Amino acid sequence: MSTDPALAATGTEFSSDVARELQKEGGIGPYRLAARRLARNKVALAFGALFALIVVMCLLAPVYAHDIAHTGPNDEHITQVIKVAGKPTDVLSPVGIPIGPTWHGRFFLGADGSGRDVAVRLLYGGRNSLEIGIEATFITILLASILGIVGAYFRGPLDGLISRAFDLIWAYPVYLLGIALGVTLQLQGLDLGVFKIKGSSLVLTALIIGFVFIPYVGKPIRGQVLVLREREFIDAARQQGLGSLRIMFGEVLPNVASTIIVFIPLILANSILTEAGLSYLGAGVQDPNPSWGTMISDGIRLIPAAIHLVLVPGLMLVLAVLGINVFGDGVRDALDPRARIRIEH
Amino acid sequence: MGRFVVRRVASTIGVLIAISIFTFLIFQAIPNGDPALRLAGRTATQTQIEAIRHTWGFDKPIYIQYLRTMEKIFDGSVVSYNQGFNVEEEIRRDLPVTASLALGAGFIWLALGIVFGALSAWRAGRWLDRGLTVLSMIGVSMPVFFLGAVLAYYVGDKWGVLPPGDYVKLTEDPWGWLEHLVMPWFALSVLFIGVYSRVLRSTILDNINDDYVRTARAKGLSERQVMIRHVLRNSLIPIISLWGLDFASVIGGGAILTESVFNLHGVGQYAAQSVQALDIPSVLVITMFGAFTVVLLSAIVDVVYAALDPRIRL
Amino acid sequence: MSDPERLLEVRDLRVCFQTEGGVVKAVGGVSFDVDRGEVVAIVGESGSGKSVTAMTLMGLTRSANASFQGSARFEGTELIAAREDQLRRIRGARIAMIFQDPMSSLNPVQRVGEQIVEQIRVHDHAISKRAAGERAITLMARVGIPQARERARSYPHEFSGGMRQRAMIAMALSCSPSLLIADEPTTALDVTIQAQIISELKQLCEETGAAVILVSHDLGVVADIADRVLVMYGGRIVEQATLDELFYDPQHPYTWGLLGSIARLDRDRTQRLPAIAGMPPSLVNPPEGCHFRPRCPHAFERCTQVPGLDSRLAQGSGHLDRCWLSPEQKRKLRSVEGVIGLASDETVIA
Amino acid sequence: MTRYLRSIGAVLVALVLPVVMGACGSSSSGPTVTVVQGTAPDYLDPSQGYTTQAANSSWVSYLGLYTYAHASATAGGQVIPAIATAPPKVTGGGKTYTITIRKGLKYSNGEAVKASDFLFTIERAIKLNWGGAAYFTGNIAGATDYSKGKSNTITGISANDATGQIVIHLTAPYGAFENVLAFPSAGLLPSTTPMTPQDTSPPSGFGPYEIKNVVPNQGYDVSLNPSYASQAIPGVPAGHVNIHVKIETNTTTEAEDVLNNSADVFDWGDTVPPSLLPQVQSQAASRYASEPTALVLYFFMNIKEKPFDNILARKAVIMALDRNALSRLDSGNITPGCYFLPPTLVGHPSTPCPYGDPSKSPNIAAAKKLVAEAGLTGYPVTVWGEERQPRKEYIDNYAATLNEIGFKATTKIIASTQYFPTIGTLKSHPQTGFADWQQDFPNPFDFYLLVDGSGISQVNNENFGEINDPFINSEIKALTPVLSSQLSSVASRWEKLDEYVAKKAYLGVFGYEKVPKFTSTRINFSQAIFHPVYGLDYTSLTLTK
Repeated sequence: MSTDPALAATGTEFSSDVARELQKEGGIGPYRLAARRLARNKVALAFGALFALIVVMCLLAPVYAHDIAHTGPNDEHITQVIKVAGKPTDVLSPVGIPIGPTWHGRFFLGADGSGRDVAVRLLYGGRNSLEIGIEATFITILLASILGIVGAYFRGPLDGLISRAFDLIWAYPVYLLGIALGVTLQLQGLDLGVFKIKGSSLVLTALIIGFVFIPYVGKPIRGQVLVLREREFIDAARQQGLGSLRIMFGEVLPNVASTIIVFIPLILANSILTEAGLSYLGAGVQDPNPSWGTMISDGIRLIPAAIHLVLVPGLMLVLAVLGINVFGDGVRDALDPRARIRIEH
Repeated sequence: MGRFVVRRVASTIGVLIAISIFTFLIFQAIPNGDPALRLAGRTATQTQIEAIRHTWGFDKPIYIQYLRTMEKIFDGSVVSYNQGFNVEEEIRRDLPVTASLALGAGFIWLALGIVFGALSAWRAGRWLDRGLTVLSMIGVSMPVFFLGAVLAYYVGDKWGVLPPGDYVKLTEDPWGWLEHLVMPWFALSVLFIGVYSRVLRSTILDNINDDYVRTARAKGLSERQVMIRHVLRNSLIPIISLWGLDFASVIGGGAILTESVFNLHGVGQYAAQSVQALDIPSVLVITMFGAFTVVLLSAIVDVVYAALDPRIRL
Repeated sequence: MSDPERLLEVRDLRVCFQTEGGVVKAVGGVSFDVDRGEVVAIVGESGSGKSVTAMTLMGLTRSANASFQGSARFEGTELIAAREDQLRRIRGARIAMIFQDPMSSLNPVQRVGEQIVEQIRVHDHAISKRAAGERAITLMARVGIPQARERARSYPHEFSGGMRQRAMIAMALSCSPSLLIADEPTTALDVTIQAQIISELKQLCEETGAAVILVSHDLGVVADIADRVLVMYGGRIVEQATLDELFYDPQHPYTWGLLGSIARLDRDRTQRLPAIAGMPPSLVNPPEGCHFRPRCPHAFERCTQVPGLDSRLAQGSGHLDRCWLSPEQKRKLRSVEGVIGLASDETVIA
Repeated sequence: MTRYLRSIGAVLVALVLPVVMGACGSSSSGPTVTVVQGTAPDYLDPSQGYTTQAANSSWVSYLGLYTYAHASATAGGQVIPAIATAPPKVTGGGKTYTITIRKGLKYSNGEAVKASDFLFTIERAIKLNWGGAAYFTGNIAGATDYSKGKSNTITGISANDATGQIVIHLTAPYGAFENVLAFPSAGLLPSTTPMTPQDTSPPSGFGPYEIKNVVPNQGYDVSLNPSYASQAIPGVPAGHVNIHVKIETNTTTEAEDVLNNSADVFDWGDTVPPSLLPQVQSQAASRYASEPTALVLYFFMNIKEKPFDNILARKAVIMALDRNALSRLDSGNITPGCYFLPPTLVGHPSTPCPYGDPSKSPNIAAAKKLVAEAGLTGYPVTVWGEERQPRKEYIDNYAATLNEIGFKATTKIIASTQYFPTIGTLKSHPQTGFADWQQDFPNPFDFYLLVDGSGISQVNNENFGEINDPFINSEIKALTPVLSSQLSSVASRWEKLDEYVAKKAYLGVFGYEKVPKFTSTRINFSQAIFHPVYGLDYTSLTLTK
């Protein structure tokens, strides 16, 4: 690539090259530059704010439950009768059809098939979905980075083993592996020696999702490190007598950091979607804990009488994931204008 | 080419063996997971359970059980725990459904992905691009079973435009086949259209700045010719290979959610049902079949890739 | 304009790019002429605006964030303001271009022969595919590609660097253009191949009568072929002269620096080659006055005013420069250790 | 390796070829009606099938020595002779059954029905591990040895083809043995039937129908057996229509199909989705009914484990159960109740429930007081449940109730297939959880197996509460030998026993399942019989026009 800034002809590319030039001149770090670029991307910021808003709303779930809806996420009001527009109405009709949105404090978004307040469950469900998404992302990113870097750095049999393991996981369809692990592990929980995870724990679902996505991040990181390790500065570090650990995490890691950062929102969005999918297939969050996925799948049963049970959590899920995706796209544009990094669904 | 084939066959066999062992082991971890108990039913006596254990070979060590199951898979005689059906026949029967879903959806998502991606890149930064970007972002943010359920409700039940699910055989009722599949095709495609249009857009924007594109302009080619003959053609190469892998994963049972929500008796739904029923033989065969299609199609993709991009050596 | 020998007249050409870092004034008022059959070299370092100038003539810098001023008349057609379709008829047919990196400048997934055929057929709709193919093979043979018939079916990556550049030349000459713009045609090549390519290029242009604008950062390359040289710095022409004038009587301190940094056979190899100290100027916020001022060891107060591109030599020849120093001062100052060069604080090892 | 490659190749080739499955035509005359089933039968081979979906077809396709009367309600629980000429002659203190078969009957494949086919049929059901085989091996002398492979035949059965006489020796008197003989799995099969599962092409049998054209997980035909009409058994009508069973796992689609007449019969094993119920009740009132069944729903409480070793805790639970809420979770398909024996069965007590009217709101306050009294407030309880709608909803509700009355309940939900094997493993020590029982045959004895102290076993346990009460045990022992046909004579004793169980608060019974009888307008609804054991009777289906 030419270093002559004016050589590149068209818009986007041109600007990024100039930025690189500027950065050389002015000594602005790549991350500050990216932050500056991101700050100019109003659409990405708006969607990021949308996501933040959803997060805040979900965090405020206990307040809403306690002060406005006066019920918990798992409290059932099956045989209760409440007043809607002055008329007493069953929360759950004798044949089990839940009340629709009342647009008032109690049952603002209606009740679900077990007479629980949908609005309250929506917020608590969001907490669970987000928690799983964040934990899964953490697991994926952590393990994928370590495996990718260590494998590519040392090469040899260790790398072979890691690559084969990646291939193995990668050859499964995501949901098939997810439900296989989900169904079997939920029956027994997971005993990792030091700590035990109960079958009904959210962490277990997060762990499964995190595990499934490892190769999708690990492979690109490994590829990048394979190139990096041949570069001069790594040689130099080696000749200085730096230890492998120091080189891997002091020299290599910072150079793949932008790739890792780009993957974070992608994996977060995909984890949340996968959680929903697994819950739909009965291998995700366990009842009675709500999550957006379980709420949708419970709601599907009551279509067509109560489409709101599907629409409410579904739209919330789409909005949250959309927020992450658009914001993440902005982050990627800012860090990696050539958009070389992508993930399979 | 010869070496490529040998290498690929070897690695395929390796992956299949590994995947079968891994799948088998996943299900061994179930507590009280003795399949004999499930098979025997609630009122079975100890004698009966013993008998079942013996006939199915559950009294043998795990590796023998594994080897016996694999042997049965190879000679095509493996039957499911649940109803004793021949698993391979089941897959063979489910495959036309999955293939119908994959072919139609694959065509739609490839075509629309290319059109949207190309338009988006062509108008990069303009309103059309922004609109398409938002659309594709919504597409990749949409859980397919949510979209499917909502579509089935509105388009299927409420407005009655299309049937809300099920599969009709192409050989029996071609029109019904099409009618029943339109919604699943669309629902399954949405995510991929989003992904493909984004990938194509960025590939095009990347290639647009390549030197050979400048050369093409300098030759006096019109903008359209430059875009189609050089930029688009070169940018499609990675899309085609992506398509091969995604298509393979759908064929191999990856469209679990779509098949479930539209009640299509395909490989994916069979997979989901088998896993939930803890039916090890079926799950083993399906995962191996899925992995095999993925590995096979990725090999084909590599060959096609090499044909499209002469720089790649097999 | 009325001169039939005059092929190209560039007048006060300015090119700006809107970027997120600010407005980049890539070319800041450039004027020059090219006569038929003449070889004009544009020399300068990265960011001097030489490539932008060359590509702007072809309309290759046009984009949403670029703006242009001034004019460039080529064979009676205004290029800068031309509509895209007008320009397209000129590109490749009347003005052809050769780029720096022959590897990336050829479409990697198209056969070399096809790429030449494409060029021929886009300007000659009547020619059959087969005939165009034959012509491509002839052209390839003519630029010195052996076994041209077979090689036409090869892909660019199967060619060596020199062969690729030959293929580029064959492509460029395929429609017998009257102007060939060669943008750093040999930079990416081996030194031994460089000379070959340059001499072949020269020979081919003489045969076809095409004029050449040779863009290079390397005065050594230019020396073999150019009739006239334009030295650019910071988006402006700082000196314009014939090849001999420039080499034997350079007027601008920047030119001295360029000359000083050429590795010359008549110099001791072990001797240190002086490079010009400092960074090229920012094109967003260029220094006031003479752009070279911050790097010029001879700068004085007057340099904060922009010197015009004038003839400052007694003879009143076409030898123009942008430096306030008097010719006498220049003559004195440019001699460093007995050869032409720019006095400097830093030196690098060759 | 080569073999592997070849077989994969073969699979692929076969996969690529278009697969055209057998079309569902029927050779027999008569109109065809479509039955939609939400769940495929477990097996269509009668020697294996055990689910209601399987029995629905097989009890009219494989007649045994005895069968049930084709009538609704309690009348349908009556065992009548089918291939046997008369009720069995029971001698030897209830241990010897002598039966003679009708002469000249022919299977659908033309073979003659022989007395020795009975022996073959029972052997085959044991060999193929029929889910209820314990009814044979547990009762017939020599059947256990046969199943263990110690003997080549069942020594307790002797059959004389010439006279048509069959003598069965039991290991102990067993009053419900006639019911056992009426199982579809005891439906006679020709001795030429292979000793291997025949699920995709079920064997020939004797009966009004025959099962054909099986496409696994998609459907099968239950066609009129053309040879039956001429040799019809009294009380077993020949049937009027051919049946095509279509598997439709989406119950909404299933119900819609029947509602808009694109299918004719809704599977009684499924529930009409609540979202469609209002529509069904308004648009199809004349062809929809909720029929009571002998399926009891309860929460077991382990009396060997704290806190339910304390009767106060159990009483509190029974008082606190919100049966109306539980019913609404099942679209209103539960008849609230507190007794273990369902109302359709002989032995269901008529006295009021000991701990409050089950159809009224629960007395939470009193229950809470009881728990506090027992000093169990805050005691942790794990509630086991199965991952299936609405059963997991029951569990959520139940756990909430437990919490309300002072326990600290958490749920443990297990995949449906694994649920009963898990809680049936004694060492899992389930404290409490969901359980149900659907009768195998209409005899209270069939229910009391589940609370029989001698029935507690390490695996496959059904007495989840580990109830081992001497009074219950002795009553069961005393009532076991009473023949089904004399059941009414001991009705009051069963009632007493059932009241006792309720009073001791051993089982948290919350009600009995109601099932849908739902047909299209094509079907003559009022004449269609809803059989108490096998559901909608195919032989009673007729078209309105």
